[in-house]
Amino acid sequence: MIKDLVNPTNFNVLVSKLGDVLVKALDEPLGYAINWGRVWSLWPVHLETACCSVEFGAVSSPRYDAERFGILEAFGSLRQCDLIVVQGTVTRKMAPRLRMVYDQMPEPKYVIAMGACAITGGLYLDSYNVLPGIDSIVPVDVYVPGCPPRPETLIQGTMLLQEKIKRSKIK
Amino acid sequence: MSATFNLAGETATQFLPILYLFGFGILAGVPSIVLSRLLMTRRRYNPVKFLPMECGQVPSGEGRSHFMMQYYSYILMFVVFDVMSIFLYAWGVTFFSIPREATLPMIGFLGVMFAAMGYALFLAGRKGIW
Amino acid sequence: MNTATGFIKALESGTKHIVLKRFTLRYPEEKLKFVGDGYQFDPKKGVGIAGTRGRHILFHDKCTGCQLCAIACEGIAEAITMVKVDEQWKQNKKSIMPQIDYGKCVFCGLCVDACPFYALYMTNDYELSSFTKSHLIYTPSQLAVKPKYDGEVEIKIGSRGAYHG
Amino acid sequence: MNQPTDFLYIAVILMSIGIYGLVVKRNALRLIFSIELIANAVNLALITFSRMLPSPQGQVFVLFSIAISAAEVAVGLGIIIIAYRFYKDIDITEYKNLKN
Amino acid sequence: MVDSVFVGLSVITIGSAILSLESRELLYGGIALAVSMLGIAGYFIILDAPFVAMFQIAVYVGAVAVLIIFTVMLVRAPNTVTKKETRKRKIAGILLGLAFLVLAGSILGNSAATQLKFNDTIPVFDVQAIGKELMTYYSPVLIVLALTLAAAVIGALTLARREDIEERNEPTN
Amino acid sequence: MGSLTPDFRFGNFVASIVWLVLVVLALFTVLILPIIFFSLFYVPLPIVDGQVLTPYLFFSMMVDPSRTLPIVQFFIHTDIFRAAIFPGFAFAALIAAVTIFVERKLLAKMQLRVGPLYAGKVEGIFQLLADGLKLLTKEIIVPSGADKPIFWLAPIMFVSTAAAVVALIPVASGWVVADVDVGLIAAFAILGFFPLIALLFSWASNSKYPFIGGLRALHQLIAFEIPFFLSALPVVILSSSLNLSDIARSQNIFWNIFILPINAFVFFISSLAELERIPFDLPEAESEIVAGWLTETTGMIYGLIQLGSYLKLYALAGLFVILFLGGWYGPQIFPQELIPGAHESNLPLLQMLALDGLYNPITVNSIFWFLVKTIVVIFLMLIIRGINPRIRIDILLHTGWYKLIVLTFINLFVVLMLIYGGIIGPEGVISIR
Amino acid sequence: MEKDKTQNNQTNLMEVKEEKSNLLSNSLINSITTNFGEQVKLVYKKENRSKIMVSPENLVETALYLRNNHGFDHAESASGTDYPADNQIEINYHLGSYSNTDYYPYIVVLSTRVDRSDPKSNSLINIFPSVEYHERETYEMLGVYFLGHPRNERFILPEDWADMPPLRKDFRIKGR
Amino acid sequence: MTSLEEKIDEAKRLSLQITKETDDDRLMTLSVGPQHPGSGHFRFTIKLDGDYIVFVDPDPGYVHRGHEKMCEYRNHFQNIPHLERPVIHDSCNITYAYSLAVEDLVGITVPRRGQFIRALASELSRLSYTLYWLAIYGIFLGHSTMFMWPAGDRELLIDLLERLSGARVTNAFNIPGGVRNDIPYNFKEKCLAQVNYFEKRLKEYDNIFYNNPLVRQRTEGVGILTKEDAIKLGVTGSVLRASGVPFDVRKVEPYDVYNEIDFNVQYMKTCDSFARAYVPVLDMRESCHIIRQLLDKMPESGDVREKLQFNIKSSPGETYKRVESGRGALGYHVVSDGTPKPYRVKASVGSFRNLLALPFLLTGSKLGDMPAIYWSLNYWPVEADR
Ligand code: SF4
Ligand code: SF4
Ligand code: SF4
Repeated sequence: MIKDLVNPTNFNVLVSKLGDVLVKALDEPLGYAINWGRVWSLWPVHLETACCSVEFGAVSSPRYDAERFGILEAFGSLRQCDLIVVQGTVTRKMAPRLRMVYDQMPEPKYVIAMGACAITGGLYLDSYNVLPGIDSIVPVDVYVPGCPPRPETLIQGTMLLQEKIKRSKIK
Repeated sequence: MSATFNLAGETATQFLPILYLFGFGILAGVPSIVLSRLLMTRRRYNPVKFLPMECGQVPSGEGRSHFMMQYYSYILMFVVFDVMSIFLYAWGVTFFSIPREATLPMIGFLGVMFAAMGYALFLAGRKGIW
Repeated sequence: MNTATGFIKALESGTKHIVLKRFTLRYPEEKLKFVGDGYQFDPKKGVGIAGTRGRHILFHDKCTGCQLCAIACEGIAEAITMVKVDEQWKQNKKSIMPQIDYGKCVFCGLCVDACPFYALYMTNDYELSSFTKSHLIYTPSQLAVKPKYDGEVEIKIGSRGAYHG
Repeated sequence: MNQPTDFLYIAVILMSIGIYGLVVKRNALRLIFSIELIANAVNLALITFSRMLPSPQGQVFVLFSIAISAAEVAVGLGIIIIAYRFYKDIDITEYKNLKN
Repeated sequence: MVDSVFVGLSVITIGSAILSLESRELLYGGIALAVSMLGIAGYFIILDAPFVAMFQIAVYVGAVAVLIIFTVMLVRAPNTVTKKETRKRKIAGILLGLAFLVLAGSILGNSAATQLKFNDTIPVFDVQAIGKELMTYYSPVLIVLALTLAAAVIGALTLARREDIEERNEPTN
Repeated sequence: MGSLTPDFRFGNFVASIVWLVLVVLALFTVLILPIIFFSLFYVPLPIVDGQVLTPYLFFSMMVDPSRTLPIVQFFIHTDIFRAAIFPGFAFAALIAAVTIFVERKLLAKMQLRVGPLYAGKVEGIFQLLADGLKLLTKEIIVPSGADKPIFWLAPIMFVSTAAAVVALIPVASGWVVADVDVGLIAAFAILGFFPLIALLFSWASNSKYPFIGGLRALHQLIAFEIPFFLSALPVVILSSSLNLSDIARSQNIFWNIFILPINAFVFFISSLAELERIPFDLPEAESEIVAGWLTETTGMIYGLIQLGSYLKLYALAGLFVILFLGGWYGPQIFPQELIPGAHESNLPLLQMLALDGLYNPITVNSIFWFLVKTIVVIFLMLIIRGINPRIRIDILLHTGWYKLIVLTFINLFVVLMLIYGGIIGPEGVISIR
Repeated sequence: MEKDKTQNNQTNLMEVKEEKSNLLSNSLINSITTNFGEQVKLVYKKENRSKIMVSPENLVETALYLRNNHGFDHAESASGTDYPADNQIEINYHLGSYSNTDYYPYIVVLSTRVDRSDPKSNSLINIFPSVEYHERETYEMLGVYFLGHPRNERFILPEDWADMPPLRKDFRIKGR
Repeated sequence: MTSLEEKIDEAKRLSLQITKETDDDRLMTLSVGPQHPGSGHFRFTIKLDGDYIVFVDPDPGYVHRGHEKMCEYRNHFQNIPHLERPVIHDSCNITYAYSLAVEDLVGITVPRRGQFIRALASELSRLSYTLYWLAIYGIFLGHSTMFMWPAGDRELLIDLLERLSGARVTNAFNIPGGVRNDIPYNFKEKCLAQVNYFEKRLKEYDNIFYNNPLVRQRTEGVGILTKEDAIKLGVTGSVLRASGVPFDVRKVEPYDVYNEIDFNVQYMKTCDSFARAYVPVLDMRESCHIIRQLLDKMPESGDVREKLQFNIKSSPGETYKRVESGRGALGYHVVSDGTPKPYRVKASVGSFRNLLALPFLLTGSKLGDMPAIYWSLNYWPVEADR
């Protein structure tokens, strides 16, 4: 009897129920604070898909210094990251890996499509190995056009993402 | 408290605060993990997520493989020389309260250990260690 | 001793940089100053005029709907589509003007080179990020708007290193 | 409680656990665990006597004992590893001839 | 208070000692052994031998347990409970252990040791006392110990060598 | 910066906070206070200032500020205060937090950048808070096939063990959580837990990169433990004690670093290696093994391990100060009285401000100097990070085993010779005591 | 004035260079034709470039000769061109020299034509180890099978590529 | 120093021994990439025996976008934007090579001022490429400051390129017939000031990186590629020059104005990772020198671009033109059938040629050497995949 009650699934249900209650109680007062934390601590995955990675590197260079926004580009493992910046072309070979990286990241996670290639395929509209945009693979939060986008544009895109996070619910 | 045996004597009370701090560590750790489990975003079921991370690749082979660095010998050496260095502390504390001649055996101890360490390092420096 | 001097030199060089001026451009508050108003093309001389290649600006009173820009772009990104506009211009009989999809455009400027009537320029505006794809498509009327751009920061080189200001 | 014998009882219990392990287990690593348990039981007894008598010599003995068992573990594990390489197993009944 | 500390330590020590032999996974056995050692170090502390206790922790947890756990990871025998450990053998083992327990326990219970009491009038031996003893009376043992340790480390290293791969002579700096 | 969207008003946020506080207060008075009062019957109450500290007295003291002082005084001399707040956990955690922030800013300065800027309006001082809040609500992923108990327990053990080391560090004469006679050895013994935790955690993750990282951590920590031990030996010889407070006291005239510079150097290098900081951050080498043994850490597990490692950083810097930099000794710069004349004044408020019995100029001075020295050491550790690359595992082992150990041995003999030559030691030319 | 002078010098230099390169290519071509006669065909000869066409059977021989006697020790690239009209695939090796200083600027295009329906060619991997990946890429992109190459397999394209080799002319890309 | 064959033999013997002894038990297969901080857009599988790498299998193609196929459907001008994408931070050199090839097919020469501006742009872009490469090399060795400084100083040159061409990296500036536009007002002074400042910064790199004993330890004597092996493997660029072959296309086969420029080919003879990491820095010094000469000798005025039709037709034939890019010789083999669109374009890129040295150098080295060797090969995965 007790064993039936206290099995892992029940426990998980209990935990999530408790979490729900807690979240409901805290959403108003703490939601702001937690979202604020998420806004200023976006750690991007180190996933380079194509040439836009050059400009992504420039974003964290001293001139543009993404660390001002709490964007640390020092994370090796995708398990600690919140943000994928899809840095350009996603080829057919890369697509499953991109999806895998997205899947393996912990919630909450955000996606920025950087560059014309990531948005629509860009230059490679007729290439045999390039996907026309990444919407079909991962849900995209912000589109940053350009080929490659200027670092300023990417920072602007990140600021848009921050707006979006601020407006979102914490769970 | 027993009259004959002062268990909560000086020694034990000296060490108790270390346990306090250990407890504070747990007090800081457990609630934050529990809280984060409660607050964390509900996971959507996703079979891939719980696979071990392997650079966006579907993992191949076991995670805990039967793997051995070439530097096993250093661990063996550590076990022995760890003992040695703590013996040295027992000597170091008493250095000024024992007669000078009494240092000689320690010099002998050091000499033997140093020779052993030299030979062991020579052995370990060779690459064929498993 | 080489080792020690190496470390000391590195340490000295590292600590020296702590007092140098910081190179960072504080982007949302400061913006770069560019050469001119943007990339333009002089069809008479056949060369461009140096400038930044940002988003396009379309002069409705000059565009003749000749589609040359769309043809140039065809082999690049197919970002330009000719769309019907409501306005009536006498040089533009068909009333078609380019509409640019910035989700595709690669800012190469070849369409500007192709336009024989000075109708298409590129401006200094680059802040184009958006939440949706459809907001990236700029219709001719959107393209006609001259973007406001007020960057005035440049790289300066002083005795304490390079900085922006 | 709080008599020296209490500590000695604990030592005896540990020792009998160690003996049980030595008899039952055929896994070389478990044997090493058992040996360590027995050594520790002895150490505990020694320290109890040292506190009881009182004399620091018991503590000195324990220092030596710990040092020796550390050395023994190093050698023992070295042997286990080499045996594992030959037999792919750490069960000592499999070790028919260590010469090979 | 004291009793509770003593009882707690006893439970931890003996429980993890049993666990170290009986746990299904060898790795947990290793961890349990380390915990058992920590328990013993706890006894040492309440028996006023802090230096020995720290020595115990540093050597057993810091070195021996690490080595053991490392070896466990290395060998990773697929069957930790082997078929050789038959029921018969187990019963025999338990009986033998119990026999020893009863024997030693009864000897202890009937011996003069029960009459002994802890003497808390004398000062606690600190490191100085141990060191003095070590340096003076026991100095020959120290040398012998050094030789033993030296022999052990060299022996262990010689054992761990691979004969089948000849040396790749690469320069280490 | 972008403005807040209309549905997010700061006022709303404040209102909801106020509401929450009201609810909590109500609950407190209705439910929790009675429970506390009932349980007080069974708890022996401490005696403060000659009176039994009943709750009634407690409240009356709260109301009358001049009477709170004795309570505070009483409180700060309890063990629990020391362990929880001042030289203990909260203090160390605060220093760790400040260290993280300073590290980011300092590295940024060295790299001609700005570093965190917008989180928290002024120079990004709340960056760490933001990171913490985010990590708190991040999903924790336990990889399939992971060893769950070890996976959950290891980070907590990491923090606790790091905190336990902090307990041994004295910040002023008598201000230490655990004044252990064998303090130095105890610190070493506790530090010996870290390789085990790293190894177990990496094993528990059931993944390849953590496993290699764990093995590397094990080898590295072990290789540097012996030079670490041995470099502190001459200090022990000179002060004839293992008690850290005694060791610090023995240096009130002469700092050990002037006599034993090589040992201090070896100790510093070894503690860098123990901390797994660049140039010894091999267990977390991103360009080789992703994130090393932290590869599978998510959310708060990662946060805890970071917290632990910065606590450890503080502990080791403090140990360095105690062993080599003369502990808390330094010129007296604090005045005898905080506010001159307040002591004799008749005004109760002024008397209170004098913090009679709380303000001890010598202790405050000690704490100040200890902090200054610790911060200098931490700074050095941070700067080293900025200018060096990571080294290779075999070079690292080689450095640890072949160079540093030999160096410490040589230095040991040098010290012995100096003592026998009558240069240092109790009867030496440069007398320490 | 001075400018003119430099320019004059320049042109002189150029002429000298041209002559030298002409000399070089002449000697190269001569030695090849004397050795192989009709088997090799000179396609073009430009400044510092010349292209020779051999039949697939003679490919290895010629390459060996070029390497041993003229010091062409590496291949800058190996590629192919599809000629569906001739039903042939042309394989080009751009051979350069690092060991012979005279031939530094020189590049010999060694080419051969194989049948398009069953493209097989001898691999030059034993003569120029540097062609390993180039040939593998050519196999993948044009479907030319290199006899003697250890790994005629997928290299750059996705693992699940099931279409025809993409650089064939009849592989149409979408929309064109 | 073992030769190529010996080394390969040794690797084989080693792996054979290992497989013989403990089936696959001993070896651990690690996948480096594509989501790996030490790989870039690339993946290679390595097999580890303890700390030693015994087997390497590169798996490129994560950014294969089919440029060569795409070229066949676009005319020469439309090819420029997509051809420069493989190495956007070295775009001027790529387009330079392609333009040279097209000009050779069409049979035109570029106006003299245009030639100078072209060379200027390509030198600036070479500098910016090398700095980016250096930044990554720094972070691969775990030296975060060495990431930041080159990445920051690179912005100086990017700034110049932006003034010149209007885009930060994808310049599309060198086109068949010349350059897109004339240099802007005040460019020369700015360029001189920034390049001079940049040259001063190079000394700091020596202080913090190249003379740092730890960097030396990690790179010196690591991944030795002897001259013979380098020639056999046909590597190019800085990798080749670090192995003691003074081969630089700008010198041996000067294109456009390079025969008027006075510069030395920098090479080193130590053949190790350090040499491969240091030769680019020497090259950068030379580049600064070249830029100053170019600015000096540039004609004050004149045409910058030969006017060509948009759909320019080239005569049938084929050509192979190469330039020295940041990664070494970069050649374009263009076949034309007389239509405005090329019949076949084949790029022989430095990265793809240097890739061959990767398994060769990594086999038998330590895991810790992997980043030091891998990135010293001056390899840009996007270019190799094309
Ligand atoms: S958008 Fe442009 S720069 Fe970015 S990946 Fe695509 S082609 Fe490269
Ligand atoms: S800039 Fe280039 S891609 Fe954009 S519309 Fe013009 S031609 Fe097309
Ligand atoms: S913008 Fe220029 S090229 Fe395009 S349709 Fe108008 S006139 Fe023609």
